[in-house]
Amino acid sequence: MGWTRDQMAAIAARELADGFYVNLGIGIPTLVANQIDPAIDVTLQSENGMLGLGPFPAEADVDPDIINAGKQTITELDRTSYVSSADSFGMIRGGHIDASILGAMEVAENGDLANWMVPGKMVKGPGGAMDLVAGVRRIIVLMDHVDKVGQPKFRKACSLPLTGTNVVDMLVTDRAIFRRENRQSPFCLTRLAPGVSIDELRAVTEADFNDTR
Amino acid sequence: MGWTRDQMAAIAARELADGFYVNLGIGIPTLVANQIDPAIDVTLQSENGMLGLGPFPAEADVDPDIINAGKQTITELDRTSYVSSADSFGMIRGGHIDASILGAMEVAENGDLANWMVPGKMVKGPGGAMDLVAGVRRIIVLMDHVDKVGQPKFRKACSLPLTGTNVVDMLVTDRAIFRRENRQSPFCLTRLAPGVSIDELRAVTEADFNDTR
Amino acid sequence: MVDKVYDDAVAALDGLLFDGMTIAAGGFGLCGIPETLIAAIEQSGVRDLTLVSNNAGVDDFGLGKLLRAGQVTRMVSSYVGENKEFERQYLAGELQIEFCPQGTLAERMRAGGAGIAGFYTRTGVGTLIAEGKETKMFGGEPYLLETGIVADLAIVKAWRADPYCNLIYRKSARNFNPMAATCGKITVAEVEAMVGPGTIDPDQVHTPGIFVKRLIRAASNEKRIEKRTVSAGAV
Amino acid sequence: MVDKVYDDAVAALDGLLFDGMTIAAGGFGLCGIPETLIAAIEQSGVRDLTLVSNNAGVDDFGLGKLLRAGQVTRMVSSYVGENKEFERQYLAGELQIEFCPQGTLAERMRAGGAGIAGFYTRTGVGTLIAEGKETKMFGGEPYLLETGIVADLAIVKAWRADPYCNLIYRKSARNFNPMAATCGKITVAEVEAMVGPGTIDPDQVHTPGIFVKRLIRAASNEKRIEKRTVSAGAV
Repeated sequence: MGWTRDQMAAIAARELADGFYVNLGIGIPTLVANQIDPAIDVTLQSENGMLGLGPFPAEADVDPDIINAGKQTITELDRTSYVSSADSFGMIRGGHIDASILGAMEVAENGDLANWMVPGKMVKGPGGAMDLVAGVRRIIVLMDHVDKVGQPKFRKACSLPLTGTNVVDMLVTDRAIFRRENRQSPFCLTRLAPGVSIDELRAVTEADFNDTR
Repeated sequence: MGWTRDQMAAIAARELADGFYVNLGIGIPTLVANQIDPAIDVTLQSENGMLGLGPFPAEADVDPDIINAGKQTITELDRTSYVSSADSFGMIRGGHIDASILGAMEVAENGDLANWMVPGKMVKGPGGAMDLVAGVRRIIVLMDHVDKVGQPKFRKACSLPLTGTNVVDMLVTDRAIFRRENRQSPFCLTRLAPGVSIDELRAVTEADFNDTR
Repeated sequence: MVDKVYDDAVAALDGLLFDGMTIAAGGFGLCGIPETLIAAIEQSGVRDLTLVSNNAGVDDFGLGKLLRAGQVTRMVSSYVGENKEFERQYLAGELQIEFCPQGTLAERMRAGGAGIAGFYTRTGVGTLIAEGKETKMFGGEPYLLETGIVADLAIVKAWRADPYCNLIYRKSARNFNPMAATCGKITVAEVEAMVGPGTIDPDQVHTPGIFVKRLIRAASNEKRIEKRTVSAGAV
Repeated sequence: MVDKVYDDAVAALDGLLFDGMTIAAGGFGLCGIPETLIAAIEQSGVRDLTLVSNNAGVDDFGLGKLLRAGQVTRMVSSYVGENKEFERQYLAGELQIEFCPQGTLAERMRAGGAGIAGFYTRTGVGTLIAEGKETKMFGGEPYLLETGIVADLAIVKAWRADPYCNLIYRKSARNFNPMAATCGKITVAEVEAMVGPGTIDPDQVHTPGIFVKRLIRAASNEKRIEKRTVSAGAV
């Protein structure tokens, strides 16, 4: 029942168009890189100052000076350029990145996103997430539909501290796909995962949404 | 009687110390480049994005892509670097330039400077002058002591629109040198040009100053 | 690879020009200006332009061409001193000018491109430039609020480009071009020569291809010199 | 030429360190960090430091060394997730942390170095980051006021330097180093290798020598890798 993480990544990957510049967050979003249609040309950006990310290196080619924002060793491509962190976030904040695909702890029906801290737990910091949601043109969230104890993560309002207000454009969970036309619109259910009924979905979803399948 | 422009430039040049980064304005200040003691190392900056200005080129070496802020063709040195205008003014506004030597229409006894417009005349614009006086650590002004009709240019208050308020640290005219310890201090006469008496100087100076020769 | 390289300036500007638009241009004086694109904008006949550029060209070259053709309504510049036609139109009330200190103009273009809505600078405090602008105290000193600039179109001139539109500028022809490249809703670049993919060292790209939506080879590289000074003439 | 090249880190830091000071450091994670200078700061025993750095190193490497030695009172960072000792000190109330969104931190360091006292960004609006900060509307949207950072000392790591202290960084080791280099009242750089004057193309300097007051050859270039991922392990 429901989609695997790779399937979720593939759904998100199909949102990317030829010529897009895209920033992928840590976690499930990383899997999107493998799912991009080879027929389209997508340039991946990493907020630590790399534009044009290549795949992981062969063991012999590991270079400690080539890492992504997840601090993983990667490789460069013939299109790659490096910039400073200030210039990298100039791309992000300035609206030059077409899409960012991020993980989340909670998404609210008004588009609010929480993905950086849990009160009472050690706070690691926002990293670049707040900048991404504030600046990138389209934000696609990939997350499990419910948390570890079965509680809904798509909520009426986020209970966790926000990363950004009204920033989510599309939500892909293991059970459903929700889209909104623009940031004044409500979320619409556009697809259910195989084996998931609308009643089952509603039972594990706190957020209101329109069913426009 | 008084100093020539080259002598004024030489006086200003003696204010520069080993290792200084210096921006020279258009007009008399340009002459300072020729007067710098070869025993000290001074790097000239031009606000159009060049650090490490060389002399004018030989005819055969003229390169339209190498100009200073006065739009004159120049040459590069083995230390030269080019930056964008934003980064160039980062150096200037951020206080990284040790001194700027500028021309002026008027200087006031409180350190105000006017050197960019004359009401009623066609305004050409401030160029980089306002940024220089706002950001460079030490501002040295070179100007004639009186205007074309013999009126004082070192005034109680500037009559012309200001380039900056309380920004002049040292004033060199064809008749005298004035310095101030800091921007809370009054200007002090520290030297008269040959053949100029203190009475003659006072007669053509509207500003108050201390005589600390 | 998405092909962003167009055959000529007319093709590259197709669909981007409209009366009343704002165009940001790189260049300082006549150095590093997008000559080919300016000529095509002149030929297009687009009117009522606001030009964001440090200078206004000279009477018959650079942005001066657009002024001479009566296509410009407003300039946002730091220095316009080399242009008689500019002066005539300005005094006749045909042209508006917003003066920006040069560093403030560069920073406003950078800010617009980087999603910075406004910033505080000491530049211009206590001068005519401060009129109508907010002042705020930081560390006991007054600073002026200046706003970011986003143009409908930005045009820039580079020295080398690869097919991904990664750009390198040459020497002091860099000047305002990198910021202009970021502050356009769409940016068109002209380049002296194309190089193959992977030819440009990734550490040495000045403007990454993300900022450039369309690219042409420059048809005109006259690079007119405003003040030819040679070593015979001092310094 | 003024000789800005020092024999070692102890000599280069001589007279610059004092208890209670603020130090800005380049680097992202363990990539591009000034290993040699950090080690010398640890050895100096200077205390009560405020560190401005995107990350806090790991327990036994990078800025984690200064944390472990109890030399740090306050961090200004975007992400400190890889450091257990950090967590222990923080939970024990021995360490303060000011979180900045990563892009805001980069911009604050750039602003401090460029004489920009403050700037407005959408980043963090409506979040905990906005608490106590001014908001201002631009184009109908709220923006947060963030302030420039100037540190008493900045330390950076470069790949190549010439004797004028013109610096080139290598690949993603560039990250926060260029901004750090501008935001110190004094900046000390360490470099993997020196090259002769005139060797670096003037168009390819990342940090011009004006920003670097003292320079050393890096004694330590361990470049520890935080997450070694290889092609066997998927893209």
